Amino acid sequence: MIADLVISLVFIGYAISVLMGFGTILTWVERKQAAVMSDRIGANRAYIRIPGTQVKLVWLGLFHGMADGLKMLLKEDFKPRTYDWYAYAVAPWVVFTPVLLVFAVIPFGGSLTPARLWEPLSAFFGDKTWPMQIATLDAGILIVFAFSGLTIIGAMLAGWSSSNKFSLLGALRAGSQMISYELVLGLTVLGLILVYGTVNLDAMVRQQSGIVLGFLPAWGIVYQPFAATLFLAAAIAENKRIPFDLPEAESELIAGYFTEYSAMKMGLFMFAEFIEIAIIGALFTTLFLGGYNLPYMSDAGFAFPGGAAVAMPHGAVVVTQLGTFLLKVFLVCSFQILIRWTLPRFRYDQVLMFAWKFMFPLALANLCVTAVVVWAVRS
Amino acid sequence: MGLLTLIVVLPLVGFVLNGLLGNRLGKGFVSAVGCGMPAMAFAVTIKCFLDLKGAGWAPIAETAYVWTMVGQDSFEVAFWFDRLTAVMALIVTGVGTLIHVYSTGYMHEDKSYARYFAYLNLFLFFMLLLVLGKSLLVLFVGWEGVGLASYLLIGFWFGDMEKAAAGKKAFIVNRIGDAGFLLGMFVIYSAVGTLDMPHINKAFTSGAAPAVSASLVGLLLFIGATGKSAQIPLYVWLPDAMAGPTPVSALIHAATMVTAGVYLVARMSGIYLNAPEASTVIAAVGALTALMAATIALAQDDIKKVLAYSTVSQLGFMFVALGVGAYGVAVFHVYTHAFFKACLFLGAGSVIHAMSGEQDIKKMGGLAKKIPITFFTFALATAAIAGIPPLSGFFSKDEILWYALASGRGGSWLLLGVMAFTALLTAFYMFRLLWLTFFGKPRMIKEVEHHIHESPPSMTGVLVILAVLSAVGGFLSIPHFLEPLVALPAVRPGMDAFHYFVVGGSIAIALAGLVGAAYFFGGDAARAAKVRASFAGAYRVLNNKYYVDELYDRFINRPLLWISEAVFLKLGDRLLIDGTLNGLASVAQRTAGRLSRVQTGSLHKYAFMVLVGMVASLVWMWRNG
Amino acid sequence: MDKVQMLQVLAASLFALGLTGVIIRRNVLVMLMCMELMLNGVNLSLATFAHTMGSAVGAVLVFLIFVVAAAEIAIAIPIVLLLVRRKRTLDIESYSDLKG
Amino acid sequence: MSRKPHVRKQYWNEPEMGLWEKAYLPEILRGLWITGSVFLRNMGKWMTGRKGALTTYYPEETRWDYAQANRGKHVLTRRPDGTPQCVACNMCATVCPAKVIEIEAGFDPADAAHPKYPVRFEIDYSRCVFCGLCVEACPEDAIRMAKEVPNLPSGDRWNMWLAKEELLDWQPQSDVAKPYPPAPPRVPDGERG
Amino acid sequence: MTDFLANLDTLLLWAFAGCAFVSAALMLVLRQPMRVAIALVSCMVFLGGVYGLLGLHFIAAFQVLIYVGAVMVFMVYAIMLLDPRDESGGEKFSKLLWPGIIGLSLLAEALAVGYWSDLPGAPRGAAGEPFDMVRFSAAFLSEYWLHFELTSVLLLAAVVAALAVIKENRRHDHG
Repeated sequence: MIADLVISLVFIGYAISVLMGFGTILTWVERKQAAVMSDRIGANRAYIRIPGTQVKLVWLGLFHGMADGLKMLLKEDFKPRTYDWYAYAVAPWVVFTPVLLVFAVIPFGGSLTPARLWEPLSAFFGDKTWPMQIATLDAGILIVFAFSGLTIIGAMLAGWSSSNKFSLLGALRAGSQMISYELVLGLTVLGLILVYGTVNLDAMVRQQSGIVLGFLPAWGIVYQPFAATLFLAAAIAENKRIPFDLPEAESELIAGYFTEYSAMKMGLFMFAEFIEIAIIGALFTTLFLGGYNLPYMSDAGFAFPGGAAVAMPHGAVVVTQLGTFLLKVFLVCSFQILIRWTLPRFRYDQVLMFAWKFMFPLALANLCVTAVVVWAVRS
Repeated sequence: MGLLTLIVVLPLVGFVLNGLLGNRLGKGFVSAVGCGMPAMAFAVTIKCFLDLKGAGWAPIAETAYVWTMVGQDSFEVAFWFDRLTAVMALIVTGVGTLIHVYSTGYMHEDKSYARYFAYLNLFLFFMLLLVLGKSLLVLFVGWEGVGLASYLLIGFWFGDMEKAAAGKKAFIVNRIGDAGFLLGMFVIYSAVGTLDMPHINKAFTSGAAPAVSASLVGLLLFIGATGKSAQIPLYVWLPDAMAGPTPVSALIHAATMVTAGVYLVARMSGIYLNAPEASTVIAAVGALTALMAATIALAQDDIKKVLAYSTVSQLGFMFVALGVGAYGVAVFHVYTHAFFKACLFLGAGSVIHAMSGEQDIKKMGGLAKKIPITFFTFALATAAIAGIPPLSGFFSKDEILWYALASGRGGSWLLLGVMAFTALLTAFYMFRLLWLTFFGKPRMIKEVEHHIHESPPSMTGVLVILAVLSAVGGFLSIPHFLEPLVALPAVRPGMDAFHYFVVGGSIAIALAGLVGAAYFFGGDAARAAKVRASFAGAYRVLNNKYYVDELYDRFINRPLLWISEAVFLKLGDRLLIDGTLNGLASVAQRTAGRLSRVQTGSLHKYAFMVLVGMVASLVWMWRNG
Repeated sequence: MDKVQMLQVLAASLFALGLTGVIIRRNVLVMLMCMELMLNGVNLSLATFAHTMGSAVGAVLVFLIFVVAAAEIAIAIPIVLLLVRRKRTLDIESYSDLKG
Repeated sequence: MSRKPHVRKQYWNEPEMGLWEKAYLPEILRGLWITGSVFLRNMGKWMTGRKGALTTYYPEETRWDYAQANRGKHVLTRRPDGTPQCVACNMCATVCPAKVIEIEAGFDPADAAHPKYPVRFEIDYSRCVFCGLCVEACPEDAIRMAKEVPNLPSGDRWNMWLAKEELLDWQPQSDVAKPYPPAPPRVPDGERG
Repeated sequence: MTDFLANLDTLLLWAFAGCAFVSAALMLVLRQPMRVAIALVSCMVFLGGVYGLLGLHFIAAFQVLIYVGAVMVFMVYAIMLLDPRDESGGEKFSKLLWPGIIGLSLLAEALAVGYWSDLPGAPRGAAGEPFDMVRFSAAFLSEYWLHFELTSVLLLAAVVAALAVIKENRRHDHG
């Protein structure tokens, strides 16, 4: 019982630190990657001076994220004279919290047996094995959608309560855009659910550990390349990033629904966006890129198609899986940033048209084709 | 997915692709899909046929999926492939493919090209469902589906009110037959408890089902067949159905769909073998239809109308064969008829194409030299339908005549006489058509004459193939091929001697028709005009199709209208129902006037009433429950 | 009072609160939301029974109620929008046109 | 309330999208390929220790392609005895359009030829526009502009004030245009450092 | 400690239930419609928590997904569009405030009487085994498909009705 609690706390701590770390680092990565893509140098000036010396740790400007956070914390918190301070105050949290909660159902590693990590631990943990996932729910993917539905409310509350026309416009845009794309998101994932036959994310990842056609890893993207594309696009639209950043389009709406926010409240919106990049990365990894699985790797170690095998101790396996997951997530995040700095913004009517007249039918068609194929294969 | 399912699904895929994407992707795509899918279906059918042969002719059954379960009975979408199905499926896919190819030439200028091919593929899908279905239910779905496709295609040029009306007519007349079919299905289901056709046949032949229902079922199903296969009294839709594009007439209204009734009766032969009364009715209706349609065809001037009545007449032949228990022979005639009638229709289409849309044979003539390929194929097919040996029509018609006389299940001299006379008429009006169209002096307008040209190879090629098939098709003895499945009836004692008499007679009849037509319509057809003048009254009756449409109008439509107007509307509806209701309503109104004070218009009060009611009922429940 | 009983009581009180809300509030939108609350109460009751009995019936009903609620709101909100367009107010007392 | 139907204006160069463009994905992939390949190329350079950017680390690194005529820093010339040539006449300060020069004049009775001299001569580089008018205005050829870059970024704007001491680093040897004062006596090549 | 952990579920359940009740009660007294909406959202989310603790995870997910993600978003949208802050002058409660409250108390009493007389408690004896997504889906699609279909007809009707209402709207715009 207590062991469960400890493990849970460890996992929660890991998840929060991973998310926060991603949130902080991505703010820097975004700028740095944009710079490298456009032949610039990018953020490179923030440093930490070791107290008492003149040694400045620059580390390629890695501390910019921290500097940003600090800046936002210390800024003055301007509040508009609004008619609903409560909604105004609650909105950033409604946006921020669900984003964190989504990570609860994402498996970030295989299974963990503390006793096999280090012998003395067995005194406390026994021989029990835990899946590396905060909440092993049979409704996994549904939870993700449920929570992402919550953020819509937050955005709309924020825009409405700011008593600002731009904010209101941003909120209206956010509402309709996110609902439209959530539908597409759900439909694309349905195809995947058909393929895997489960909604449990951990089970999905486990099914992706094998090999198809002799050499390809049995990842979701192999089965559903089309759905993967649609999913990524819809997820980026959910996150309101370029090319779908109409709710906060700077050139039209200043900052959209959070125009009237300042200091850390505004920081929460930004932070939520960056964490959601990581969440999308994690989801995409889990659903389409085999999660924590490396090709040819199992709990025992590597087993290559040729017959060669490398045994690995439990600790190494755990670390490899954690590392694999983080690396994949990071790569997907980096890809999202690449998209953000490549594509121009849609027009607002185009965004909704795109959702309803292009992606929705495609997702539907994908679902139908998948259903037929799955039916044909299974029967 | 098994092969049988594949056969059915392929045209459906074509329908979906053409229907959804056809307009965007251009004619090349439409043609490729529209012709490719039936061709693939044909190939798969051949594969199935070979499998069937390899399996020693044991029927192949395949369940695509379970549609629904009601109690213990499951209704499956299941397919069944035996000899009969094989013949029908090969005809449907083979002739269907050819006609698709022909259509690419014929419909090339039409702006609804994709829609046309989508409908055609849809028709093929339903037809295959009909032919391959294992249970009556699947067959019925196909049955209704081909009706729908036929409706869509007859009314294909729905901008023209007359053509749209023809589509509606076909649809509605078919519904009457379908009502009989449905009733038959209900009776079967209640008697046998299943709709699987092999089961039903077994049940009836083994006598497990009550014998009294066999004739009833047979008649009810036959009503359905009269609708679809254009027999008296429901044949009136078929001539009007010529409003559709000509390839459609060839495919649906000559080669495949109209033979569905024949197929149904042949498929349910287990019932009819035990229903002599129903069989007699079938034979009688078939003979009457054949005779009547043939006489009408004598006096028609529209090239497609002549062919349409000829189709009705030939269907009558098939039903005579069914009525005398020679099911295999009926299917044989279906098979040969599919070739030569498709060829005739397509030839007619080619003629119409050449004549820039003109269909009146009085305005044709002398086309033989201008469109030689069409002429040769048309002439060959005409000879085939007239029954000139050794063309295919000769064999099947001869068999029908033979069994009309000799079958132990209702053959008689009277039947033979009627059928022989009809055959003579057939030969006569077909050669009349040939003569008026292709020989003699050109009677068309100058501009039209100037434009006459041979059709593109996609059309003539198909014509040639079909002509060859209708020439040699008769050498394949379908009745003996089907013998293990549906046995031929025993020959009446003492009739064997007449076999050669019948053969010789039928040859003589065919030649007589040829000679007669040549005599009357040769040159400028002056002799025919003389005959027509002396029989003007009869000619008018025939030309107006015995006034059947008018009779229907007078004796069915008007009384119905009168009854619904006078009895149901005025007496029943206005006086009885409305009167009662009005009385009640005025009472209610007065009461409501008082009660309406409760209606405050305030939602709150309504909700409060709900609350009070809920509390009251809860309290009552706790106290008394 | 064990947890099942507690949840049933909660369900009942949610329903009652919703009904009361419909009676005593004037704003159309608030009344609509109170109706949603009533539906939620029913849902909770059904879900509790489903949990207690271990049968899927309750859960199925809950699902159907979800769908019905979504349908209801999809019609109700446009109607409210239309009403407000006509009379420029959300006060339900202004809409007593059906007074008999 | 009648609404006019919205008619979108048609332009003469209305872009026409083919099927390929309408399919979105291929074109998007093409764009991603372009940016991605730039990213990877630059990243590869960074990884292998080369520089993967066109921009410079500004204060630490200056561009190599400044124009020959670039004059980015003021210098005060000196007399042979080392004192500034400036006579604190304030002409440069007067003509300066950005008003960046501040001179505080001093009086030196010991030097009869140049009794006025600058006690303080400061230039605020945070505002200087490098127009060169001060050089034009100077009657004494006391201020010149050198081929340098004003490499003065700093966290504190006061660091951008340069005082007389920093401006007096004129090296006559390097000034080919006006070797003034006269070149010192030639020293053999070997002894020059 | 172990004791506490064993009861953690129950404690959380009570806490969520209490919060849901408080949110629901707040709905009656808050003036601003948007705050009522927030209260309702929080009530629904807490109910979702309750479902989760009961082991009905997917119902919890759908509670949040459909109620909050769809119904309440729509509601918030409507509140945003209708801009109800202008009617701050209106009375908050209807004329039936006191009858309503009395009715509520009556209802509560009736329910309480009924509850304490014969309401079944926790499962006694044959406790139902918890059913998972798979079992639920199977039951849903095999036994209750008719209901499902009927509901989808209802949904279709709703869509049509909503469209009709909007059309009405348009017509008035033009006229």
